[in-house]
Amino acid sequence: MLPVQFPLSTLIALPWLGALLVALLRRTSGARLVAQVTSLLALLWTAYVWVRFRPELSGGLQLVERFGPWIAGFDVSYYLAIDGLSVPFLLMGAVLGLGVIWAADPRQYALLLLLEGALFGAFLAVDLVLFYVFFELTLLPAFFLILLSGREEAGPIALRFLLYTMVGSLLLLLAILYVGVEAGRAFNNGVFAADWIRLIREYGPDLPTQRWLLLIFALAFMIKAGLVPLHAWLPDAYAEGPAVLVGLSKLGVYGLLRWGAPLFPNAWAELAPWGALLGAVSVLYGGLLAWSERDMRRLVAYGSIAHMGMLFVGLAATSREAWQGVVWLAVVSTWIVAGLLLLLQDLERRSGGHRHPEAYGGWAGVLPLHAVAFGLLLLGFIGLPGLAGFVGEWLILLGAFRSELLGSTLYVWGAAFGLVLAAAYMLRLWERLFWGELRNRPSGPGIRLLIPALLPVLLLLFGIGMGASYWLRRSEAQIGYLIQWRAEKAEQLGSDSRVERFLPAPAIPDLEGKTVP
Amino acid sequence: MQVVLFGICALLAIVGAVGVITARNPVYSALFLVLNFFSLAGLYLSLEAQFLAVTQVIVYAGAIVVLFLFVIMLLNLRPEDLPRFRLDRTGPLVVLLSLGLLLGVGMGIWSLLGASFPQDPQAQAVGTVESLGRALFGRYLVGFEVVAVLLLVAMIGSVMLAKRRFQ
Amino acid sequence: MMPQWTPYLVGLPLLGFLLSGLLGLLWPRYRRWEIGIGVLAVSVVALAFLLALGLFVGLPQEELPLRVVLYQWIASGDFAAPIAFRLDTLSLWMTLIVTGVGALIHLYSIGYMRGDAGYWRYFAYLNLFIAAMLLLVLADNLLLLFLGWEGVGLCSYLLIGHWYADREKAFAARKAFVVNRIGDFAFLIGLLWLFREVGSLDLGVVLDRAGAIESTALGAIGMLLFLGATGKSAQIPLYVWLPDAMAGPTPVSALIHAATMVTAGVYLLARLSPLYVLSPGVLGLIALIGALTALLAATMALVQTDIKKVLAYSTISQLGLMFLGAGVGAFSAAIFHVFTHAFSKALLFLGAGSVIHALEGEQDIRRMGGLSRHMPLTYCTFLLGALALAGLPPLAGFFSKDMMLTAALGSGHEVLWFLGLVSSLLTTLYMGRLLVLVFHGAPRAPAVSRAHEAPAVMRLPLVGLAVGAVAAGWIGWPDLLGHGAWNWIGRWLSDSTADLEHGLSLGLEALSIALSVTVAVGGLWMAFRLWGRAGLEADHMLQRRLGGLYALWQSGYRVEAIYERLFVRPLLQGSAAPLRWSERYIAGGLIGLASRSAFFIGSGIRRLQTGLLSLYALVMLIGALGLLAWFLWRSL
Amino acid sequence: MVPAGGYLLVSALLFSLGVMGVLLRRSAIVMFMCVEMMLNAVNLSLVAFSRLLGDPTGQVLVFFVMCVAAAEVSVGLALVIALFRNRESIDVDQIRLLRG
Repeated sequence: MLPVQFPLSTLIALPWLGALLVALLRRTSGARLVAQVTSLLALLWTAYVWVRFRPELSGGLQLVERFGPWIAGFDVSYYLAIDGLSVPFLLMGAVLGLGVIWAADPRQYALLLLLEGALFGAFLAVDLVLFYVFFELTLLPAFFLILLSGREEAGPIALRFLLYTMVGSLLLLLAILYVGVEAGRAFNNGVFAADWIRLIREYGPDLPTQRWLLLIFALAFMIKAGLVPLHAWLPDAYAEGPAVLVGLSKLGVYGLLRWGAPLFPNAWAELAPWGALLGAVSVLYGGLLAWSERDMRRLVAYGSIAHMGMLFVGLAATSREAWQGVVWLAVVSTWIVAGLLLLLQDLERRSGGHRHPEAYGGWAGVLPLHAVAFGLLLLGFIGLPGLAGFVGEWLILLGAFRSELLGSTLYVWGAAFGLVLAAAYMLRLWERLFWGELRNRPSGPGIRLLIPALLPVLLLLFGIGMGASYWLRRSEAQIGYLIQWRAEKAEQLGSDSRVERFLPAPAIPDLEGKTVP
Repeated sequence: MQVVLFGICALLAIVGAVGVITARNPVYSALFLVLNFFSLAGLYLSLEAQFLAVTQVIVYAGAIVVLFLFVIMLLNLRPEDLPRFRLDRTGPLVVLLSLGLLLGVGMGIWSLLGASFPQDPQAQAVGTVESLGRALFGRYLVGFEVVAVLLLVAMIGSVMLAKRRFQ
Repeated sequence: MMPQWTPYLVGLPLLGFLLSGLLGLLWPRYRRWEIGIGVLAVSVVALAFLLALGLFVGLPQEELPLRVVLYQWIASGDFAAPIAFRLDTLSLWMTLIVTGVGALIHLYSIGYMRGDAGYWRYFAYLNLFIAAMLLLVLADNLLLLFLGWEGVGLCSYLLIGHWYADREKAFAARKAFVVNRIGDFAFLIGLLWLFREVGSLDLGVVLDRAGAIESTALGAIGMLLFLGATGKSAQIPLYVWLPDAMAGPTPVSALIHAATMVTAGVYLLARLSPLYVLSPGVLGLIALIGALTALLAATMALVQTDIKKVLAYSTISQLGLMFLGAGVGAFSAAIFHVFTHAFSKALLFLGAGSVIHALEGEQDIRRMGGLSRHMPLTYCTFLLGALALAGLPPLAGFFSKDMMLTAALGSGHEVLWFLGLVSSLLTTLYMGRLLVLVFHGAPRAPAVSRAHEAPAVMRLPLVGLAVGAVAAGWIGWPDLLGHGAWNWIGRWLSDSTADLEHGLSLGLEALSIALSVTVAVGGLWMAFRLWGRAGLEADHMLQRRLGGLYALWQSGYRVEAIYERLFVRPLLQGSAAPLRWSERYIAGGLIGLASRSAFFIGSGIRRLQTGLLSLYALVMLIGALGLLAWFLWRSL
Repeated sequence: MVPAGGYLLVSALLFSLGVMGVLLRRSAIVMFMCVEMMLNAVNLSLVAFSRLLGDPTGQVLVFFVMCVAAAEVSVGLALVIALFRNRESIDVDQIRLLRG
């Protein structure tokens, strides 16, 4: 059977076919049914892929689907595969897609399904050019989704989002072309090379080249991820746009894990302290701004910037535990933040459009299910042990605390302090919305099917939180391989310690009195 | 015979072309254009492309120039409406560039300048109606049909454009 | 009894939570079925208590410690944290306290919370609280302990905010959680550090390898974990949440103060005592902090007018004493005090709850008085609890307190010992004051005459706890009597805690005990004289005599204002303006740069589109010429 | 016999003159005529090559060019008429609808 033979292409095609069908259907109810069934099928199909995936194999790619070359004379092919790195992200996309689509407006269905398919594509592609194509393909539906939100400011916000991410993307394209050409010269008889495995195994530019290429890659991915100080598109887009954007921003993290670190191992080691610094700054910056933010969806957006900072601390730490934490926190944080945004959207509608928490109060009594869902997501957000958010955060902090690349544990202190801030501002939000005297009794209709749409997320919140080792095992081998491979390759190209630093590491003393050489 | 025909027709074609460019009144331009087209038809004859020569006369001189003339009459331009040359600023540059073009093309065909046409009967029969017909209704049938559709579309388009006031 | 039953200790209350919570959430009719909810909640905790008792009786002391592994929780790289329970004398003892006292409080709550709209919610949270505390106590892995640690924080948040419609109560709940989170932050870093040094967080491994840790790292880890403990156990500098936590229903206060949550810090110190005894500096600091907390909290308790606040500050003070005990190396004595204190403090809170219940929500002791006639049973039990807490022999509090004070004296911390003694004196004073102002004298409010005894379901726990408050101390007689032969608790716990041995001469010990007894008796006599005669006037007199000092006590040493000014305001308000600025000009500037450069380039290119047809043609010509030139050049 | 170069040179000259005309004249109609002239110049060289190579394809191409030219002129002149109706002018320098 064709779908079983090409399970990964099916995963991409399924939402796209759904989008086509939705676009063709005139009747809203029919479109809703198609969209919901499609997103459910996508989740089930992801589960099927999940089952066929064999987590114990490291280094190799599984369920490979390769056709090509695409362009005559270039070794660029339609090349899909999964490994321990992409499988968690696939799950993230499928669960996010289900939640967002079930809770969506009918006019958003087609765009959301398009976006879901492109997101799967970006996670599945192991060809650099194909990855870029899917990476960019996510942008247009996102742009139109922000436009569709219908607020007055939606236009400029969508345009700024588009332009800003385009700046990074264009630079990324140039860097990708450079990498492909140079790698082709190095090992592919001068033919443009884009194959992930061969790139990370055989392409090793010298340090100055690595440095600039990594800077460009990191710039593009940081813009996508919304890391301070490149985050300016994010609060507005989260506040006005659809919740699915949260998943989009994780492409930045995924891109760095898949391409950034293994391709440029020495520059990665050199720039890691700076990444951790930006990450720690993001945690505190996002947290403090969330505290002083009055618009509730922007508040959550700033909170997600803090999460993103945590992810970057883990990325920079470059150890097996830290990257495991990064993968799973990225996955879980997406669900949590998207779920919170959806819930806030729902509350906003029920209250008649109030965006400030002061207009609410005491809603726990009238909307108990919402209160429970919000509370659980909130607790996951602030990293309560036992819920899924904690697993990633703990592993990141653990890895970063022991990391030799970072040279200081202060990043960890900063990142961990973000958890205190998170508790403060999230609980204040909770208190304003759900506690206190009943104010502004909910009147309008909310989002249909919101609670069922969030149910998988809530279950996974517990499932991953209490049974983390099962989930971590999926990605363990491949991430271990990446870590080991990066270190070996860095050694081969000139070891981490012997790197002549172009950028001195930030002069942050360690508490134990050691300073970075 | 061929030499004479070529000489006269080439000369007339160039005179016609210069006339088209320099004539102030578009009616004169159109008449010079006819001259140019006719002499090209003569050149085709000298190349033994009889079918094309006839078509040239019918399509260009017969249809297109007449269409030009119709439009000129229809617009009924007064002499003061007639736009002038634009020799003021870009004129010299244009002339220079055109000469450059001529020079470039000339250089490009330099090696062909002395080539003589083949004289075997098969080569001479290339321009006959039969040979062209075989090509048109054989290898180029699809193109031929497409051109037919194109003409239909053009007809409809021009009717639509000329009919309504154009916003 | 098989140790395999251990997971059910945590599982039973958890099951109760899930049942009550889910049924109540999804089935509104269930919410009104108070008997069912109450019986379910009480029975799971009671069953857990019976289970713990079975384990306690059924497992010979020689077989401990035991490790019961459930499954792997988090594992990645060389980090692994299993869901595993540790059964040893310490955890078993704590389990007994938590489930025993907890079950009585559950029982009491059935009556206290009758008719409350959030009945199901309350009992669900209460069960979860017990489950989290048991997890904390039984965890064999410090990360699992952290799960329980944060879990009790969450439950305290939910329960303090039980009556959430009141904004102030909601705020008190958040304050408790956030202040706890600050401690948890330090705790988390401490765990990270510990893992880096030891390579595992399993208790067995950690305690085994504690000696191999480099001393500065060990000190830092000890400090960080201790800071976490100050958060949970309401010590200086993180005690500020506890007095506000009185916003919750009174049984919750009893639960937080007696059996769960605040004892977690002491438990942690005892649990990690082999680690702490290796860094005397940290121990000294712990003792100092404990003594200071005991003293300061006792002074503040003396001037409170809210019945529950008196008890709250009293808890802080007693916890300070426990930290003092732990700090001088008498970990088992500290745990002993946790045990005795659990009975007396739970009793006092539940008694206070009965009083509040009878007075229809009145909590101000200035509007009470003379209640002993209307509520004889409550009075008797409250009296026993107060006397036990004040350390009157042979009631429970005396033995444990004395054990800690003698240890302080024996370890050479004479100043700290003296501070402890002073806070004991203050304890007797404020307990006496509370007793007199609430139960003796003439009624100061009309509601008093309508007061009546609480229903049986609330009286029963009072009696049970009173028995404990009287007799709980008899398991640990001082060394003076029988040379430690009668100190059963010390021997029981010594398997798990690393107490420092002090060779205190019998004479000094006798002196210490005599002083304690004198202080207890004298203090009570003074309190009864002072407040028994003058009633409220005594407060005013004290206020006049002490002047500024009294005001300082009333304002809680202005600690909250100082924190507000030193930390909260600079961090939050101070950062707001610069952050807004950077949002606008740095982050916003970058995005502006991107969009503006796009517009700039666009407008530049736009100018090329003149609309002049002939210009376009000219450009085309130039382009064609360029191409021509290129081809000619190539062919050359 | 005239060599092929003669025809090609005439073709090149006519093409250049056509270019000059398009660029120098401002009247839309005359510009159009010059475009037609350029097409014819190309046709001439196509025919010459066809003859040179003995292949009818070149002449078929010329045939197609003629058809396209006819279509183009009909549409183009219709445009000129529409333009004149609106603007009362056929001076292309005064028509800047394409300005960005």
